[in-house]
Amino acid sequence: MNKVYKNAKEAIFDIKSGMTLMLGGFGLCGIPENCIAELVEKGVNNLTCISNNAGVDNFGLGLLLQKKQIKKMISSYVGENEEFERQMLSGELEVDLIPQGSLAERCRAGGSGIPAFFTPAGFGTEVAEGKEVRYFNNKPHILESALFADFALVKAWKGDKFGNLIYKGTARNFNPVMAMAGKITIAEVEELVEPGELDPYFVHTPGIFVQRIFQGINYEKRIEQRTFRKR
Amino acid sequence: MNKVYKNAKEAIFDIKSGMTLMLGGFGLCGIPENCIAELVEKGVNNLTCISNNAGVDNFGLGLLLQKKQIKKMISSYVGENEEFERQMLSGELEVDLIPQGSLAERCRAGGSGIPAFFTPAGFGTEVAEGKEVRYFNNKPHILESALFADFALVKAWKGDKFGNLIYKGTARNFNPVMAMAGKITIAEVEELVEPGELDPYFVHTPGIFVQRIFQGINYEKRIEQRTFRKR
Amino acid sequence: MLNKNQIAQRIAQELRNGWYVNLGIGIPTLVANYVPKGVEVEFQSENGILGMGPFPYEGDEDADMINAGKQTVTLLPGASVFDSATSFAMIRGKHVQLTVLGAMEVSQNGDIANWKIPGKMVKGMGGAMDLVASADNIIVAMMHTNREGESKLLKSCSLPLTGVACVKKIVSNLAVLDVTEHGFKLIERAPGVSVEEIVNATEGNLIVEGEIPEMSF
Amino acid sequence: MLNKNQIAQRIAQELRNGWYVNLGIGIPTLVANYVPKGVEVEFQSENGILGMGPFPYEGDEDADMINAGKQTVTLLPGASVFDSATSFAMIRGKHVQLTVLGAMEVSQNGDIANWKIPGKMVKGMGGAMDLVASADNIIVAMMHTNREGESKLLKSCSLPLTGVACVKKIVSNLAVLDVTEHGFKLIERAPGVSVEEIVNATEGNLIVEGEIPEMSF
Repeated sequence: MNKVYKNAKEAIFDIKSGMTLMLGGFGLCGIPENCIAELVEKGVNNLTCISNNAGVDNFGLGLLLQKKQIKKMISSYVGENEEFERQMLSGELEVDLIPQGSLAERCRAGGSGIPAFFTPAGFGTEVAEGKEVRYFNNKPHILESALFADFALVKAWKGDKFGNLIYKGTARNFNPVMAMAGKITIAEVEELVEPGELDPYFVHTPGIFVQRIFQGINYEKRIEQRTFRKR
Repeated sequence: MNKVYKNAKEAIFDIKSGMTLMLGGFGLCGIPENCIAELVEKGVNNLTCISNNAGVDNFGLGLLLQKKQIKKMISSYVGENEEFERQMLSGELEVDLIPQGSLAERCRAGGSGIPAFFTPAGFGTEVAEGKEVRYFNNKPHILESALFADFALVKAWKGDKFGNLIYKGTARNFNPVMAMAGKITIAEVEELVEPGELDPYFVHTPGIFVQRIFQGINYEKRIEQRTFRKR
Repeated sequence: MLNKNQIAQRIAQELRNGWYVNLGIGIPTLVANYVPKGVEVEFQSENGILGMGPFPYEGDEDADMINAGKQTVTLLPGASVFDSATSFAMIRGKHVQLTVLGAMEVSQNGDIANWKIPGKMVKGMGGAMDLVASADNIIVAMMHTNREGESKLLKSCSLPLTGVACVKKIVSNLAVLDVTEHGFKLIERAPGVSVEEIVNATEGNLIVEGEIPEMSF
Repeated sequence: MLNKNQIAQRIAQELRNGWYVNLGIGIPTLVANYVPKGVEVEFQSENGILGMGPFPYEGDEDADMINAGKQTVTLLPGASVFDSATSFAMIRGKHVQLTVLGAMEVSQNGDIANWKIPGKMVKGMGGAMDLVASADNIIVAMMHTNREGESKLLKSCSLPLTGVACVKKIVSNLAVLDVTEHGFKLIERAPGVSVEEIVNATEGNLIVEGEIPEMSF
């Protein structure tokens, strides 16, 4: 059950151009920094990236956008990124925008063997175009399908050699549901521990959802909006 | 946000005959003992009970069955209970048997605003009768609908006054998904603590799903199959 | 005429004890500063917080603790943190009693548009579509008119919709309005704003019945 | 002829390194006792355990730590505990590589019946329907015939089904059989059991090709 890889380079060795990736994180919080850096280094392109956001111009997924490695983004919110907006409006980048709750649930569904479900989100909007509408309890719902990825890249706080993960604060966000939906899920963690060190009653992502794990380095953990009170 | 009630009697004061209840637990593990005892005491009947199991003859939901307070059971596995089998085979008790995974997911769906979803479980069996069948990826799936309850009765290890809950070991089971699906969810806990005592990163059931909470008493926590090794 | 803080303050008067409340980015975020005395509410942030507190003290900012606007925040005692699917289970499952969000346009039947200007601006809907499709109680915080002075309270929205027939109440810089079967119903005027000004700033059908009180704080 | 423990032991030979395995109640539970040396697997119990260990030492039994058979169990280092929806997300989502369960009947196309005898016995399907509908790799542990000596490996099942065309392999007290397009294919004989005995005990179509080896432990 030892799933440990040495570093990002070794863990993502078989990610190829044209593949579909899920990347955890909300804004720049809880993103797989090491894997993203290695994808830039590796130069794979034509990627389809499923991620709630697209990073900022010079960090997170913005780094892959700069190098034009992304063919298509599937996201819910892509503000805060001028290069993204430029590529999208010029037609260089395909973009599929999805309500945030539907995005999360579609990832969970992909990992849970649920091919489709009904949700009220997006009825009567562009999002519903071409989708089946059905009324439940007199309220319209649309049918949304499961999402899958060749690789899911997630970032956790601590993880053990079996792939069990815990997340810190709101860095959890999309990471647990994406971990479920990857054909191969790669977890990068701030601290790699021995099996038995994580409390089994309080594991966030059970190891069964994780195929590879490595201890990341040099986390920048950039803050997008530093807001504070004076003491 | 103080949701604390004094005891089971006060917490279930408005449960009435004919209502639909969800009850957490798997076998006798993690069942709301105090609430069940009080339902017996109160004598409400014609209940529809959604619970993975039906207890044993003289404990758990078996106590309500003895008193014929249950009109209908919605469960996945009802062995280990002779009175149940007698009432069912004689037609006194309506029984809706549901695959365990579909039962859990239907509760979660009820609490999550998802009115229906597709699952492969039960295709080609009695369970699929009258249900829509659709193929995804060449595999048949059936459409299952969300479950709801007037009251969900759950049992947790610790809880705070805001309704945040954590569970011990496998006593978690159906409790978190049923907590989500109750119009009113009543949590009984072994230990009631102050807000701030539970680690916010490791709460199992966020308080938003719980409307009432009380500290239970005299937990028997009966073991159904005591299995052990010699030292 | 209300400024942004006053809009937030007026909305805060709608809070009720025991409610779970989701505040959108912008003016809605400010509502948290005006919770009336004696009213206890918990704020939900859709990136995964229940019991969100104020900004941290300077130097205590934690990159791993942000709200849906990506701002560094804190947790209050009794808070909990969870994943995005659980967060939207709360929202979609109607466990959140009030949603406050901004809008670019609202129509007289309660349609809302706030995520896209075709060919010009596409930020995405974020969690807004889930919020407006599910919440029973939606208050929109917005300016009554755009920079050119054109009404943003319309007969029908011109921009791509975020949700249909969902907005229940609007608090603008000029007025409080309910969205009713027959259109916008004027409830209160902002201090110093006349009914006529509100009529002129509202393109959609506006119902004015009897004396319209000035709002008080 | 194999006893229950030997059936479990033969099934254990099918385990592969790194697999997550769900063991049903009865004979399947015994498989955990025979994991071959050098093979690391983790056992999933559908009530919410990954990394299930052996029974506790006498006196250490914990009512809050049971398996799907309601037996008191322990956790191994690296285990995790979760709710029922997450447990079946693992199962339905094909994260479990092998499911071993019992059966009252199996048909030659891989249908399985194990949850109900109409008018007589209704225990319910528990997690079996989810398991058989989702698992790519299902081994059935069963007796080849019932107490009356009638075959339980049939042309088609007479009892209400648990799942259709899902069983891949059967290990009975008499033989190991694969379920193929053309019916049951005999792979191995139990020690001391002749091909003829197996033929006689099998009502469904049985394919016997070449020499059938005796199983070894």
